[in-house]
Amino acid sequence: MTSALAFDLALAALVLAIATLTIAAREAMSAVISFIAYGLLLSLAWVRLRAPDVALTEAAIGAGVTGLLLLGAAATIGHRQAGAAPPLALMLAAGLACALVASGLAATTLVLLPEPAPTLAPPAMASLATTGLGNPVTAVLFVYRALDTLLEKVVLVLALLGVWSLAPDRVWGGVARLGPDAPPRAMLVFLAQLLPPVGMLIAIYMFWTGADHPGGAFQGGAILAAMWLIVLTARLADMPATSHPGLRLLVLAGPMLFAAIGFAGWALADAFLAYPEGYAKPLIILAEAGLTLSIAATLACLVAGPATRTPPP
Amino acid sequence: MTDAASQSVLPVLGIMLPATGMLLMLLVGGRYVEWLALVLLPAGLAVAAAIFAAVWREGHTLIYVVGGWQPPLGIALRADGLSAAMMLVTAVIICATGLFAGPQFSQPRGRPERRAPLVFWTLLLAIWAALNAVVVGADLFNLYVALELLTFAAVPLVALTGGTETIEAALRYLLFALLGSVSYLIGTVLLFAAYGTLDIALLSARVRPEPISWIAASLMTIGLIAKTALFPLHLWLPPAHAGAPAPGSAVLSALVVKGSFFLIVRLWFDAMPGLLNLAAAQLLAGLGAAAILLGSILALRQSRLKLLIAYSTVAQVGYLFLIFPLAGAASEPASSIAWTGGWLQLFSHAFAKAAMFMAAGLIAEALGHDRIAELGGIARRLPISTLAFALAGLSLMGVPPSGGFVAKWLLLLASVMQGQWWWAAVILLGGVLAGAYVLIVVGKALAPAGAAAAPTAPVSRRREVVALTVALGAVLLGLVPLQPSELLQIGRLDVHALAAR
Amino acid sequence: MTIFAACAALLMGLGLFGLITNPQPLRKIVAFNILGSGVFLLFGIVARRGAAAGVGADPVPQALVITGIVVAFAATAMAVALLLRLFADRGDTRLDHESAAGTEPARDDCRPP
Amino acid sequence: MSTAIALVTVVAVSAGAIFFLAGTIGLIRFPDAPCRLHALTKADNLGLGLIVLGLLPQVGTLAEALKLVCIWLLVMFSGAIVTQLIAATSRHK
Repeated sequence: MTSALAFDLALAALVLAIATLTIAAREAMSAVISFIAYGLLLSLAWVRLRAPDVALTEAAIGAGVTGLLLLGAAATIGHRQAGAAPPLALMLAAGLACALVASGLAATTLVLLPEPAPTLAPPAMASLATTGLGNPVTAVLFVYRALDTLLEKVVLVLALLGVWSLAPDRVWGGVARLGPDAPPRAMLVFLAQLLPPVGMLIAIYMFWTGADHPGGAFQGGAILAAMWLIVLTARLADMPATSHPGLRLLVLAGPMLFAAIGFAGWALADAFLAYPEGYAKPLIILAEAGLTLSIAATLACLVAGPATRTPPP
Repeated sequence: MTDAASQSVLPVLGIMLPATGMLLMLLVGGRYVEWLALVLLPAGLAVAAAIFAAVWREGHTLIYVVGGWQPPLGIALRADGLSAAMMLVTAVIICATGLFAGPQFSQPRGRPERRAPLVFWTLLLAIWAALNAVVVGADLFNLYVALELLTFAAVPLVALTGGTETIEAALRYLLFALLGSVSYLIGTVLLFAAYGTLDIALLSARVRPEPISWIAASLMTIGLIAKTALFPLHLWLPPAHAGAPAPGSAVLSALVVKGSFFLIVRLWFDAMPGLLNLAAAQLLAGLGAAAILLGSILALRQSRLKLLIAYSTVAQVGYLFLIFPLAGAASEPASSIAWTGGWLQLFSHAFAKAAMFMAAGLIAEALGHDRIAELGGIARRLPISTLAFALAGLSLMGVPPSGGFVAKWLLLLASVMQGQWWWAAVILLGGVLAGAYVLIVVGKALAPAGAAAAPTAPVSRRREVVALTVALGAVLLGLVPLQPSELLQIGRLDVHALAAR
Repeated sequence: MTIFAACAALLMGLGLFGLITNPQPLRKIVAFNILGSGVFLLFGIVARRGAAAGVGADPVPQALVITGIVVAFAATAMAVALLLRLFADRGDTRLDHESAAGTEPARDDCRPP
Repeated sequence: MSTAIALVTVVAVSAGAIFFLAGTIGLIRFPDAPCRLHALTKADNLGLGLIVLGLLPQVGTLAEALKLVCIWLLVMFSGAIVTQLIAATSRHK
C-alpha cells in the first residue's frame, strides 16, 4: 500500500510540476509541448483513479488530438508573440486570488464531501444486465444518459461548422491546409504507409471492445483521426474539400444514425433513446460504429481547420 | 415541482426537431437549406405552441423520461409553465428572425454554395435546439451540454460577416463563456458529490443549506453570470452583439443571454429553493441594479447605433435580476407579482430588442454605416424601420402601452409592497435613462438630412414590416392583465409550503 | 485519493492563473485546458469515492468526464481557429486592443444579392 | 521457479529504468538536437525493450504477451521515424 502511495505522490508532484512548466513557459511552443506531456501523465492519474476509459480518452483526445491542434497553432503563430506580461502587482493579485481559489477548492473536496459518498454505481450495475453491455461507462454513455452523448455529438458538429465558417468567402467549400507547403519528407511518407493499417486495427479493436471493456467510439475515433491526419500530412491522400458531399456525410452519418436509433426507440420501445428488449447491444454497437467514423472525420477536420484554398474544379 | 405531471414526448421534439434539422441542413447544403428552413421553422413553432397549449390546458408540468431511465440514473425533461412560455417566445422570435433574414441569407440559384447562408441557417436552428434544451432540461449536466451547444452556436454567429474586430469579439466571448462553463461544471460536480444526483427535482428535496451547497451554488451562479453578461462580467457583450449581422444580433440579444439567466433562476428557485437568502438575493439584484445604471449610461455615450443597442441589453438584463429579492421572499402576493413582472420583462425585452436590432440593421444597410450623428433624414427614408425602433424603445423605457411598461410596473409594485423601495428607485431611474438614449436616436432620425447626406441603398419592405411586427409584439405584451400570471406559476415550487417544511 | 484531490485543486488554481495573467491567447487556451483537466480530475475523485457494487469507480461521473473532454476539445478547436484567423488578418493575436468598434463604420450586413 | 522468474523481472525492469534515466539525463544535458536524440532513442528503445522483456514472464496469456511485444515494436518504429524527422527539421534551421 505504501508503494502505491509513494507512486501516487510522485505522479501528482510530476503532474503539478509539468503543469507549472506549461503555464510558466515563455514560448507558446514550449508550453504546448509540455502540455502534451502533461496530458499523458494525467492519463496515468486516471488509471490510478480506476477510470481506464477516461484515461484512454484523456490520452487520445485530451493530450493527443488537442496537442496536435495546439502544435499546429503554435507553429503558425511562431515567435511573433511577445505580448507584454501584465504588471507585477496584477500578477501578485491574480496569484493570490488563484491560490485562494485552489485552497478553497482543496478544502471543499477534502473536508466538506460527505461520508459515505453518495454513488450511482449500484443502480448502474444493477441495470447493466438488461443492456447486454459489460462496460458500465459505455452503459451510462449510450443507455442511461444517451441524450447527453447525442447532444455532445451535435456540439462537435457545431464546432466544426464554427471552424469552417471562419474561411474567407472566396474559398468557402475549399480545402484546408495541413502541414507545411514543402513536399513531405520521405520518412514521413514511410510512416504514413506503414502505421495506418496497424492504427486502424487498433481503432477498430478499441471501438469493438468498448461494449464490454475500456474503450469505445471516442477513443477509437481519435486514433482513426490521427491515422487519417498522418496520411494527409504525408500527401498520400488528398484533403477532401469541405464542400465534398462524401465528407459531410461522413461527419454527419454518426450523429444522424444515433438520432434515428433514438427515434426508432420512440416508435418501437416506448421511449426516445430506449432500445427494444434484446436489441440494445447490437443497436449500441451499430450507433458506435457510425459514431467512430464520424468522430474520426470531425476530429481530423477540426485539426485541419478552415479552408484556405478554393475547391478543385 | 408539483406532483401533478403528465408524460409527453413534446419536450424531446422541441430539442430534436431543430437539432436533426440542423444536421440535415449541413448534409444537403446549397439552396436546399432555405427550403428546409421553410419547413422546419413552422414545424418548430407548432411544437412550441403544442407544448404551450398542453401546459395551459392541463395546468401542470409535462415530463419526459428519456429512454425510460428514471433519474437519478437517467435524464428527465420537464416543461413547466415557465418553460412553455419561454419556448413559445423563443419560437416566435426565431421564426420572425428567419423571415427577416430570408432575403439577406439566400443562396443564389445555380451557383456554388455560399458561406454565410449555410452557416446562418444552421446556427439559427442550433441556437433554437440549445435554448429548448435549456428550458426543458432537468438535469444539471444535461444542462451543461445544452449551454455549450448554445455557446458554440452563438460564437460563430458573432464572427459571421464581420471583419477583424468581430473575430476578436467572438474570441473574447468564447473565452468568457468557457470560463463560465468551467465554473458551472465545478459546482455541478460538487453537488453530485454531496447529494448523489444531478436531477433538479431530486436535488430540491435533498439540498440542505450547508457550506458545500453554498459553494456549489456560488460557482454555478458566477459561471452563468459570465454567460449572461451581468455587470461586472459584461465586457464581452457589446462588441460581440454589435458585431454580428443584424438577424444574429437580434437572436443573441433577445434570446441567447436569456438562456443562461433562465438557468440561474432554475438553480435558485427550483434546484436549491431553501438556499436563497436575503443576502444572496440582494447581492444579485445589486449587481443587476449596477448593470441597469452603468449599461444605460454607457449606452448614452455610444456613437454607433448597434453598440448603443448592445449596451442597452446590458442594462435591460439587469432588471431580470431584481426577480431574486422580490420573488424570492415568501410574501404573497408581492412574490407572485414580481415573478410575473420579471418574466414579462424578459419576454418583452426579447421582442423589443429583436425589433431594435432588425431596425438598426436595415438603417445600417440603407446608409452603409450606423453612426448616430449622421442618422439625419432616415425617418423619411425608412419610416417603418424608424417606427419599429421607436415602438421597441417604448417598451425599453417602460412607457405604456407596452410589455416593458407592465413588466416594470409589476416589479415596481412588488418592490414597494415589500418595502424594498430602493429597487423602485433604480427601476424609475433606469426608465429615464432608457428614455434618454432612445430619444437621442429617434431625435437624430427625425432631424432633416444634412447637406452632405449620402444616397441611401434600397431596403426590402418585407423586412421592415417584420421588424415592425416584432416591435408590435412587444407593445401587445402590454395588454396582458396587470396581475400575476397563472401560467407562469405552473410547476413552480410553492414557496409557502417550503417555508413550512 | 486525497493526493489527487489536492492535485486537482492546485491544477485548477494554476490554470486559472494562466488564463488570467498570460498575455498570449494561445497560452490562455492552453491554460484553459489545464483548468478544465483539473475540473475533470475532480469528477474522477468523486467517481473514485463512489466505488461500490464491485466497480472501482462510479461510472456516472466517468461518463460525464468523457463527454466533458470531448466538449473541451471542441472548444479548444474553435478558439484556435478564431485565433489563427485573427493572426492571419492582423499579424498578431493580442486581445488588448480596446475595441475599435466605436470608430469603425459598421461592416454590418452583406447586402441582399 | 517463481522466485527465479521474479528475479528476472526485477533485474530486467530495473535495468530498463536505468536506461530511461540515462536517456533522460542525456536529453537534458546534451548540447544540441542530434546528440539529445541519440541519447534519447538509444536509451529508450533499449529501456523499453528490457521492461517489456521483464514483464513478459509475468503475463498470463499469450495474447497479453503479444500485446506487450506489439507496444515495444510500435514505440521503436514510430520513435525511429520521429527521430529522423526531428533531426532533419533541426538540420534545416
